[in-house]
Order: sequence, then C-alpha cells, then structure tokens
Amino acid sequence: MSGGQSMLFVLVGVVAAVSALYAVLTRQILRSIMSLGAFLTAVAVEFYVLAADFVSVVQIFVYVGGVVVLMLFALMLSASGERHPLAGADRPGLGAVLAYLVGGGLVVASLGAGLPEPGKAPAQTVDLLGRSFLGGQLFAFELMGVVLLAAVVAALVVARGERQ
Amino acid sequence: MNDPYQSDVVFLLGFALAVFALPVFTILVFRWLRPSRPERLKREPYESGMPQASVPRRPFHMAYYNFALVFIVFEVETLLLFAIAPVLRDQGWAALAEVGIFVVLVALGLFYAWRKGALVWR
Amino acid sequence: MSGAATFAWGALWGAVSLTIVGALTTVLVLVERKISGRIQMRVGPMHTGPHGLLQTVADIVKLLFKEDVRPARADAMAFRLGPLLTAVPAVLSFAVIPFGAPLIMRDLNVGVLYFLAVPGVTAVGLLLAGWASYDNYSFLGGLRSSAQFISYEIPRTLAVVGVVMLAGSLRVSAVLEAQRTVPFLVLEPLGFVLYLVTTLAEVNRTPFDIPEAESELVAGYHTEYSGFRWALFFLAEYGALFAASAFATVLFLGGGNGPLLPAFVWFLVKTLAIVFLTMWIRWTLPRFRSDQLMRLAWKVFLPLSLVNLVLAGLAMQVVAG
Amino acid sequence: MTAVLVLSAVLFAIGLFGVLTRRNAITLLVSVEVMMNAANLNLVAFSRLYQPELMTGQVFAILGIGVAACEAAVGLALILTIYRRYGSTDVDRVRLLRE
Repeated sequence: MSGGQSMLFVLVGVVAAVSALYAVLTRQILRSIMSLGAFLTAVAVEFYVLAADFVSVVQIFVYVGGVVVLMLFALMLSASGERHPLAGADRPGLGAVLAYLVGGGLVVASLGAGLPEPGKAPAQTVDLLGRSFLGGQLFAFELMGVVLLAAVVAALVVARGERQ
Repeated sequence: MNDPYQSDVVFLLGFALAVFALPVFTILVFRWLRPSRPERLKREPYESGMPQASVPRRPFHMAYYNFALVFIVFEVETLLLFAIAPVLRDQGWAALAEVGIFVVLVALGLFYAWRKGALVWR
Repeated sequence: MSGAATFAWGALWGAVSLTIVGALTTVLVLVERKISGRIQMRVGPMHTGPHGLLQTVADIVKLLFKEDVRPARADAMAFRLGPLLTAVPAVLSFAVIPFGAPLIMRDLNVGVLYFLAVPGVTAVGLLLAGWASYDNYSFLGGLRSSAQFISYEIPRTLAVVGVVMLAGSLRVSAVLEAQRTVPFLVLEPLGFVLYLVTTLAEVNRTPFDIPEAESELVAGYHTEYSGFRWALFFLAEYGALFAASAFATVLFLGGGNGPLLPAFVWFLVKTLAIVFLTMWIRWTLPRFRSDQLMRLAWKVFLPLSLVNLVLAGLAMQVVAG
Repeated sequence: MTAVLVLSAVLFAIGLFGVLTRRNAITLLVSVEVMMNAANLNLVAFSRLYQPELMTGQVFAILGIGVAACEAAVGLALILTIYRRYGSTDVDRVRLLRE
C-alpha cells in the first residue's frame, strides 16, 4: 500500500474501532445496533481500500441493509415499555483480562510479523471473483446454497416453536 | 494516488460527507430563524386528538420477524448470483446448470417457508 | 488527482446531487399535483404564481421556517437520525447515474450493485423514525414500511441479475454499451415489468403505499415529524423515485442511447416518461391491503423473478449463439 | 499490511471482550459480528497480498458475510423465542435448554 492509502486505512480504521467499542460497551441496545451499523460501514470502506470492491458492496447490502434491519426488528418486536431491559450487571474481570491478553498478543504478533506490502491491485475484481466462484470454489458456492436452505428451515422451526 | 479503488473511496467519502452535512447544516441554520414554542400538549404523540391509549413500545407479533428472516437469506442468495452473473455469458451450459442447482436449493427454502405459512401477513 | 482534490471533487458532486434532488422534488411535486388534478377533473394548485407554478416553492419556504416539534418521550438521537438515514441513501445513489453517457459522476466497477445496495439503508431510517416518535401510528407505519421495503427488495434485485448476465458486467457504462443496438427491454420484458412494479413498492407509491395509508395509519412513520425534517422524507421519496426511474432507463431502455438528440436529452426524456407513468398509476389505481401486498411480493413476484432468471439465462445463450 | 493486521487484532479483541463480559443476548450477537468482521478483514487483506488474481480470500469473505447473516437470522429467532418465554434477554438467566 502506498503512503496515502495506508493513511486513509488508518483513519477509517480508527472510526471502525471506536464505533465497535461503543457498540460493545453501551448499555442501550438501540445505540449499540446503530453503532454496529457505523462500524460495518467503516469496514466496508476498508474492504474497498483493499481493492475488494465487490465484497465492500456486499457488506453494505447484507450487513447494513440486512443484519442491522433484522436486529432492529428483533429489538422492536421484543420491546417492553420505556426502556429496553438490559438485565443484570455485566461480568468484567476474567473475561476482560482474557480479551486484553488475546488482543495484546495478536497486536504484538502482527507488529513482529513483518509482512511485505501488497503489490498493485488487479484492475477488474468482479470477473476474477466470478471465475473463482465457478472454478475452484464451486463446491463452496453450492455449499452456501445448502447453508442458506438450512438457515431458513432452522430459523423458521425456532420461530414456530414459540407459537404453540 | 493512481490506485483506482482508493480514488473511488475518497470520492465517495467526499460525496457522502456533503450529502450528510448539508441537510444537518440547513437544520442548524434555520434553528435561529424558526419559532420554537414547545408546549406540553404540542409535544404529546398524535392519537386522533385523544390521550395516548397504549404504549407503542410493546412486544409485537413474531410474524413480522419471519419476513425479515426469509429476506436476509434471499438477499445473500441474490448477491451470490450477482458475483457470478457477469462471467456467466462465456461459460456455457455447464456453468448454467451449476447455477441452476443453486437456484433450486434456494427455491426449496422458499417452498418450505411457503408451506409452513411463514409468508402470511397478520 | 491528489487525494484532497478527489475528496473535494466528490464533495462538490455530492452538493450538486443534493441540489438536483431538491430541485427535482420541487418540480415533481408540482407536476404530480397538476397531473392528479387533471386525472380527477380538477385544476390543481392555481393561486401561488401564474397557474400555481410557485406553489411548491412557497411550500418549501414555509417548511424551512416551520417549528420543529418533537414528541416529549421521543428518543432524540433516533428521531434526528431517522429522516437523515432515509434521505441520504437516495441522494448517494445519484453518484452512479449516467446523465448521458459521458456524464457519470463515478463509473464504479460495481456500479449496478452499488445502486441497489445503498438505498437498502433506507429501511434502517424508516424503522428508526417510526420507533423514535413514540407514537402508535408511527411505530406500526415504520414496521410496515420497512417490512414492505425489504420484501420487494428481493424480486427487484433478482430482476437486475438478468440484466447483469446479459451485459456481462456490473459497470454502468458497460451495461449501456451492451445495449447499443438492442435495449434489454426487448430481451427481457418480464424483468422490466418486475423491476418497475417492485420499484413502485420500494418508493411507497400507490398501489403500494400501505405504509402511509392515511385512512389507517395517518402518515405512517412520519406522523410526528414537522418542518424541515418532514421535508427530508419528501426529498427521499422523490429523489428515490427519480433515481429508480433513471436506473430503469439505464438497465432496460438503453440509457442515453438514441438517434439525433444528445444523450443527455434522451436520458431525461426516458426517465421522466417512467416518472410520469408512476404518477399516472398512483392516481388511477386503488391501494392494496397489507396482507395482499406481502402475499404479492413473496408468492407472485419472487417466483416470477426466479422464472425471469431462467429466461434471462436462455436469452443469454441465444445472444451468445 | 501491518496496519490491517493490527486493526483486525484490535477489532477481534473488542468483539471478544463483548462476548465475554456482556450478558444481553442482542449485544452478544453484536460482539460476534464484530469478531466476524475482523476475520473477514484479514481474509481480504491476505487475498490481496498473496493471491491478488485468484480471489480465494475474497470469495471466502463473501461466504463469511453470508454465514454471518444466517447466523444472525437464526440467533435472533432464538433470542426472540427466549424472550417470549422468559421475558428477558439476559443469557445468564436462561440456563435450561428444555421445556
């Protein structure tokens, strides 16, 4: 990556990290979901900077226009009265320490890895992606069809169980 | 800065910034020019002239959620189709058949949801 | 171009697009009121300016100076964000609209998909606006609007897959190039009809305007809004209507391709013809019932769009020989 | 490249922190999504670094996004059901997985 590119990457990365932190820490679920939306958009921008334009648009499509909407639906359908219940105190302590350790370890490892900078990005990602899907990754593609089918069935079974 | 992806991103970020900031700016500017006389009755939620009879934020029918659920599965499916659609033209019948299998798999999901009555709006 | 220059260039085009949407809304609202008047044997607005031409300008001035009322128990953050998240995506999609072949702000590699993805964020805005208002009508309106929105998004997107298969690219300019001789309307009439009808539902227009059905939900998700924030919803509606019509032109009618006249003129003529069609439909047809609407989306349009996909595959093989 | 790795490490840690310390089910799901995105970021970055023409990483990032969406759909269905039954989305209060 060139200098300007990594500066852009770091800038958007800070936005992503801050919104992720807010999404995880806030006690109001609506804020948490909105902040997740901001985080997902920032990650989509990062994808684009990394020359993965198709992935970036898919991220906006599925996450911001899909998963966030789904979460808002779930929040609104289970709302009760003024505030959404956020029962009980959280449990910091051991979990927090573990997260710091893992995060710190990963950061140290990344700094020490000394990976080379990537070269020039291909001009056309969409065609390459399509060929990859139909070529080497055909099995993954078809498997995804099965996963989607399973997801419909599973989610509907779960949602139906409640009705009786 | 001859990387086309980066220049696209920077352009779109500038675009989005302008589109977001200008309406906010307008609202802020006209804050000083428009009246602001909040009264208790004015700030009541509208309910055809009556006091609000029920709290709007209450548990709601799950059937609404089923649509969102089927929606997201089909959205993922559509996007996978978008990934291969541009190259399908020069791949011949075999590729078309492979895509056909995929579409049939997802159509089965639709069929299941249909049979289970998840697609009925209440 | 350097980074800062590209950024400023983008901001400039963003401001231009926003201005275009504002002007379009002003004109289209007036045109719509005049058309509805003609269809219902009235004259429409007549008092402000000659033949009422300044009516919507006066409306805008009024809206700008109107008090911004917020319900006492509303969630302030979500109440402010709702209209913005509804209007901004509509304007953002202008970045890839080719107003005449060379006049495209940004010809992205994934332009077609960008156009379909960005307006999807609108569903979040609708839900937020309805939820934040703390009003029964708004809440139900928001839920219904977004449920309808996401339901029709699937057949609409699937209808476009057929076009992408035929064009062999997600780039807007390539889609136009592929239609230089034959517009895709000829190869894919079903896709065009699907796209057009589901677009009506996406922009909440009759016969799919259930979310704001006055007789049951007052004004739906924007019941509690007033002044400029309310105007933003209007901006979103007409901006999205124009953008979707423009894209129907790009995807099925060959964009600015046409004899004699410059591309820009052809593009506007085709787009405005589709806009006029939607207005005509709006003032002619009655509204669907909520459950009929959802049934139509999932049990008629979605299977039809899968059929369309198969037809597009066959058409593609025929064209490719 | 180091910037990408550090960013995704930080994001992963934030997600992990959320999963380990929060008790509201929806927030848990939010945290899991954060972790998924950190992983996807790495997939895309390594695809760019080692196989810019093969796109394997990007293919799997797309599949990852799809799987995350399915996971969210099923997870939220579970959460809604649990909420209906127990009147709470606190994961620590729901210990029984049977009727």
